[in-house]
Amino acid sequence: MESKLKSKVLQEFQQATSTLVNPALQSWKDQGGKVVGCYCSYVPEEVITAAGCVPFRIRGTGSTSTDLADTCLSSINCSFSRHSLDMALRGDYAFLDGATWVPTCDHVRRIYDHWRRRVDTPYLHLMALPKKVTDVQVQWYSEEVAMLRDSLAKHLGITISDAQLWDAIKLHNETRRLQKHLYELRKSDNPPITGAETLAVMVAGTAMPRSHYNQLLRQLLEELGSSNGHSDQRARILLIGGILDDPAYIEVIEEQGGLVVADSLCFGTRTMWELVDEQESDPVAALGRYYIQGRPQCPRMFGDQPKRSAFIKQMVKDFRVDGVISERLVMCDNWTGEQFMFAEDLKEAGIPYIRLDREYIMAGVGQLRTRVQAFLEMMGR
Amino acid sequence: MIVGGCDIGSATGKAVIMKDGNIIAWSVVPSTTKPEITARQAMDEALQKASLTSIDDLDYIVGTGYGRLKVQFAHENISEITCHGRGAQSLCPSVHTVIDIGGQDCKVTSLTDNGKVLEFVMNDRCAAGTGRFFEAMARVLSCGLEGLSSLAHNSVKPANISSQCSVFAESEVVTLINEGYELSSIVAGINHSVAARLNAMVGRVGLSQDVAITGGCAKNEGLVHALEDKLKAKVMKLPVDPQIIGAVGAALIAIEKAQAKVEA
Amino acid sequence: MLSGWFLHFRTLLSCPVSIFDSYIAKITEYVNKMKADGQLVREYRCKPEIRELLEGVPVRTGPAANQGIILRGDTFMELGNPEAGACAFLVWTDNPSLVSDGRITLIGPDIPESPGASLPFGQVLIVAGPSLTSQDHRSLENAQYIGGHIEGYMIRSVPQQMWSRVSKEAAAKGFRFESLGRALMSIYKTQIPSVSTMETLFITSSKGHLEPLEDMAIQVRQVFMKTLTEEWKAKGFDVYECSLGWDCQSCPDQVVCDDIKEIIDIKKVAFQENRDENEISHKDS
Amino acid sequence: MAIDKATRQQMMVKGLERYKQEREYFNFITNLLAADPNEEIQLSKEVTEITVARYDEIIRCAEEDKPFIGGYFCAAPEVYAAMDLPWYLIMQTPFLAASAPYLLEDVDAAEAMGLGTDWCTACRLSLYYIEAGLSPPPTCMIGLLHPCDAATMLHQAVVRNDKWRDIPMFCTDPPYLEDQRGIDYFAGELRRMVTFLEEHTDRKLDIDRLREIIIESNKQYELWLEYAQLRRAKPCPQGWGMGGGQCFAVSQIFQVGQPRGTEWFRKLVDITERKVKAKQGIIANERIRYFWFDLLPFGWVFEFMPWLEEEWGAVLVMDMFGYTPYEPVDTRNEDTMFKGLAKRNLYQSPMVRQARGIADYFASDIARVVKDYDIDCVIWPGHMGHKDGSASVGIMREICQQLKVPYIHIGLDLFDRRYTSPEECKDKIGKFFSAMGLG
Repeated sequence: MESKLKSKVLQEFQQATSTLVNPALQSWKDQGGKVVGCYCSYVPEEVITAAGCVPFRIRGTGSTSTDLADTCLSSINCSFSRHSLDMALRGDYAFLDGATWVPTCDHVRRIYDHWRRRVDTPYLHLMALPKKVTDVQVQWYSEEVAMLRDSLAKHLGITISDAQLWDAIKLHNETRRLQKHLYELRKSDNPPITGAETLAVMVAGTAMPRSHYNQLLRQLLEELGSSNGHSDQRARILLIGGILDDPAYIEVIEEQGGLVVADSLCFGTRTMWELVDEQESDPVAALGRYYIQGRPQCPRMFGDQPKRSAFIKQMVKDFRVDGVISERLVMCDNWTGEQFMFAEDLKEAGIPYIRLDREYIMAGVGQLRTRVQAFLEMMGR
Repeated sequence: MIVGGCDIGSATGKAVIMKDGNIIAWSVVPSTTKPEITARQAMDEALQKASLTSIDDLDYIVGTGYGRLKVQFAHENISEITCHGRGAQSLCPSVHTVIDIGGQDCKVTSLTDNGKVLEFVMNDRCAAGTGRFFEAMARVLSCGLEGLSSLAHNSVKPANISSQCSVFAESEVVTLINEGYELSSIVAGINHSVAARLNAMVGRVGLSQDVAITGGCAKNEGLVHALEDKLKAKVMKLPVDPQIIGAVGAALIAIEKAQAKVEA
Repeated sequence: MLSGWFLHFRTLLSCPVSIFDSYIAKITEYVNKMKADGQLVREYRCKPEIRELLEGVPVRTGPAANQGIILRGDTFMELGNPEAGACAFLVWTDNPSLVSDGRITLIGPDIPESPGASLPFGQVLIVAGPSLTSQDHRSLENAQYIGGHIEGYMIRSVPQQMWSRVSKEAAAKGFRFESLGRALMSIYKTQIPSVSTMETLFITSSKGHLEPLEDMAIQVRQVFMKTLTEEWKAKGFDVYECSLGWDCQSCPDQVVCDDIKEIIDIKKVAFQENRDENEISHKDS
Repeated sequence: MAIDKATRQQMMVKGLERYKQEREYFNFITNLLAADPNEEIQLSKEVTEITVARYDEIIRCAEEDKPFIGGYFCAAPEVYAAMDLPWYLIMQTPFLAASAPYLLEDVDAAEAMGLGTDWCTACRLSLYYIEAGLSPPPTCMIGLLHPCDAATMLHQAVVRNDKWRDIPMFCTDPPYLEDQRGIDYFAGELRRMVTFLEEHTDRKLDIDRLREIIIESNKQYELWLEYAQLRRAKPCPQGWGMGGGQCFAVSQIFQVGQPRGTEWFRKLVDITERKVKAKQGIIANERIRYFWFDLLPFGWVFEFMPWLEEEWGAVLVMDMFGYTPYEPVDTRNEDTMFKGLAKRNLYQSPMVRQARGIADYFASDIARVVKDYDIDCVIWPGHMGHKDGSASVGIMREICQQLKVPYIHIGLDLFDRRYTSPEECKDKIGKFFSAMGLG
């Protein structure tokens, strides 16, 4: 599927996705602005924004080897953890003024242990993310949010007021609204933007100063309003999975004629489909509730699987999806379980479904192509 | 109507020419380093056997296999998963499960009654259950692939080879040789270990009705027997060389496409 | 992949060395308060040379002093059972003038007075040496768990708990807190030569008396973790991995393993000597 | 909401097939062991006997339609004991009967079901048994969300299973860091677990009964600790065949807070004390004292562990299951009991202690074990399911290097000998021992 967009804004997003430090972030740094890394989408970025810093989602983009990380981790650890740690060990993350974690999974939580031993980042903070989604965990995580707020404020020698927190929540909600608007456009018969392009837009959102990003995104939405859509697809695809930040992967799917029209990814709908409740009285409680209950969850959250499954099925309906592709990084236990459960759920619902294994830095394009092509043929497309 | 199917794999290139639904010629050639050249060679040989002078005599050509994008003369390409399924079921209608053992990978496909793919799994990560696994074993045993096939007799008690990784299996086999095991027993052990692997893959798509094995390794009778043993199902004997099933499927799809084109 | 690669990214470490000085003052305050409250506080002042420290210690000390373990039936008394309470920590400074070298302070009953007892156990070690830096902290910390270095005295192997036993035999020879303090000071000064000055504080009076120390222990631990983090970062990479299948002849990094092998040899010799000794003493009896 | 009676009965009959087969397997082992008068063998025999007793109890409950639960260690089994709720472990087969003859076939069947092969084999098998109807459906279930990702996913998949989705499940949520707030939170989780059990069974928790159970289990842990100290002796009185695994099975699974379990521990300590006094080691010539920092390779333990002793004079002095700092739980009141149980089951239980939180906990444990137990080398077996542990190899290596103690990482599957064959493991260990001048 050829890109039809000749948009400058889109190019800026694509550039931000293919590198770590994009020009907008660089100029923020040049002006003395601070950047705080987040190792997972469960770090409440709003707190970092409220502290006057730019939250930056840590990736392994551009990594070419894992030599250094391989002395810390082993071959049964996923390639995302190895590439991202390798970059940190090489000093590629020296631009960070801080880094924050949640113990997302067995791989990423150990990166924290290595990072604090080996990487010179002035501020490190680990939040204890629970594994359930009841009110008790909302309360627990709200406390964690408050602790991050206090600790970051103390480190920076500032205070973070409720008003600042609300401003940050509103700013991030605005990002979410704009992103959701972009997704709404893809519901049409002729979506004006491909899945690969959308992913670039989403990844860029985790790497740029937010107001700047919102402004660019507004511009893109305007441009899209007047552009011609894609109509040559063989099938409309819903892509689900874990940490996928490489548009080239979706490009392979789309080259075969499978237009990705929606997703459940942590660089996708999971982080923006729902909004933080601006009507709550306490911003910390609002964030606690949002991250634990308010939005589509990661497979690691127990008790939420029926909801996740319902979310996928709803997306299939709303976006008139022909088939679901689920990707997983090799060695990812969370997605192994999730793929297994979705296979059963989607079979029951009669929705075509395929599971794919993947390495973080794309390899084996040929095999991916064969699988996707066979999947489309299987659907009779 | 005359159509062609061309299946370019990692080890061999195959071409099939069909006239009015019947195979009139086929070829198998070793792969070269350039898939487009392999495709050309395979098709030229088939054309010659069919006494056709030019590729333009074919109404429609479908390319498939690992090198399908490089079959420059094809009108279209279809994945080998679909082609093997279609080919196997058309030749043997009771077949609903197809195991395709290729040089670099293996695939198991389950089919609907009308030859459509219902589900498939693919192993391309490791050599287990692929042609290159057998090649590695044949090298260790210095018996060649044909030797590997002829050495296994059902009566022999298979030696225990627990590893399914070709690297480790190789060292196990070396140990067995040194311990003085009969070659035929080792070969049977190799077949059993591959069969166990394939059995697990079949389980993932679910075994339904009869099974067919396609690809070059289907000629290895020891493996076929070991597989029947594991699957507790009959492996159907295909009426043509199992190596050309993918190309047959491609040609069958070419017929459909050509007809659709005519109607349009 | 570099074969058996070995890298050093060493950066200079600048860490304030007076980090625990305020805690030393707090410990003094604590002891003074106990005195003022009328608690039984005993003080021993020993001559601080290693040789002199061991004068009058009725049991053997040193690496091979106590190869055995103290069984239940051989136990005279125990210290620091979690039910009785325990708290142990260590502070250090590069300013020896803050430390009263050779002083042993005991608050509460002594060993000979407590046959069959299970006493609470507080142990605070204050060490100093002009060249001490935060890089020494880990070895100072680890040295608290003295392993088999004191005959008749065994620290049970339980993480994060100072829980020990004194044997009947040691008690019969007159082992008491003064001996323990002397032994500990000699062990530190022997094992870590940059320790020039040291004093010890023991509390056995009550669980409640350990509470103010526990607060200090938590803070000290936090500071320790922080300095440890600094140390990790300063060290950079020097993790060695053998990727040559332990084929030493072709290995460029043999030196790393040789270091470890040397220790193995020393241990073997020590073990053999000890076994021989045991056999001799066995014959004697 | 419950499954209809006929379906449940059908499920029960099938679910008990394998279960009964396993009971017979343990009966068989009991009889084998009975023939050997050796005291330690007799201790092992007692463990298989109490195992059989539990199988009997569950089968009886299942057949008489009485409540029994699917429970877990490290989730305060003291509570189930106090509520008189018989329980079995859905991870039973890989943990207890991994040497059963059908295990490898089951591993293949699990793979055929579509369960990814890089998923921990123990979790994969457990899910397989439920998906294949080979586990008896309990009245309700307690699950575990730690120490690893696979455990979390396993329990979600069990809740999702068509047949089991009506069986209520409660999972305790583990806090990540080791502090008072975490203990208080987990104590709350345990209280909610009690509420759940009361709601879904006809049992009520009696606090005095809980106290009795805890007082008894305190005794068990005190004896376990005594035993753990005895293993410091040189030569080491016992090897891989007796130790942490059995102690854990008795105190956390089969005899939680029961006097019979306490008696077992007493015998264990007495026998071992005698050996220590007599300077009697598990083998005649102890040359290498190693720390096995994982579970034993349950699936092929006999093919590997004896070899270390026979070929190298290498003795397993301590392992992950044996080094547990269990503290007595303060039984003054309900609050102290729940907090004590929280601490015990979260920060002191094996594997959960080492694998759940940040790396510092196990890092300091390795240092202590090496020193206190006079360890000659540390072996990290690197089970393919222990992703967090294998993500820590750099830290383990560093600690060992500082301690000047040799360290090796193998990389194996504790249950499936085909992953890295015992021969490969032997080869790797042999080269390591020779190169480091051990043995």
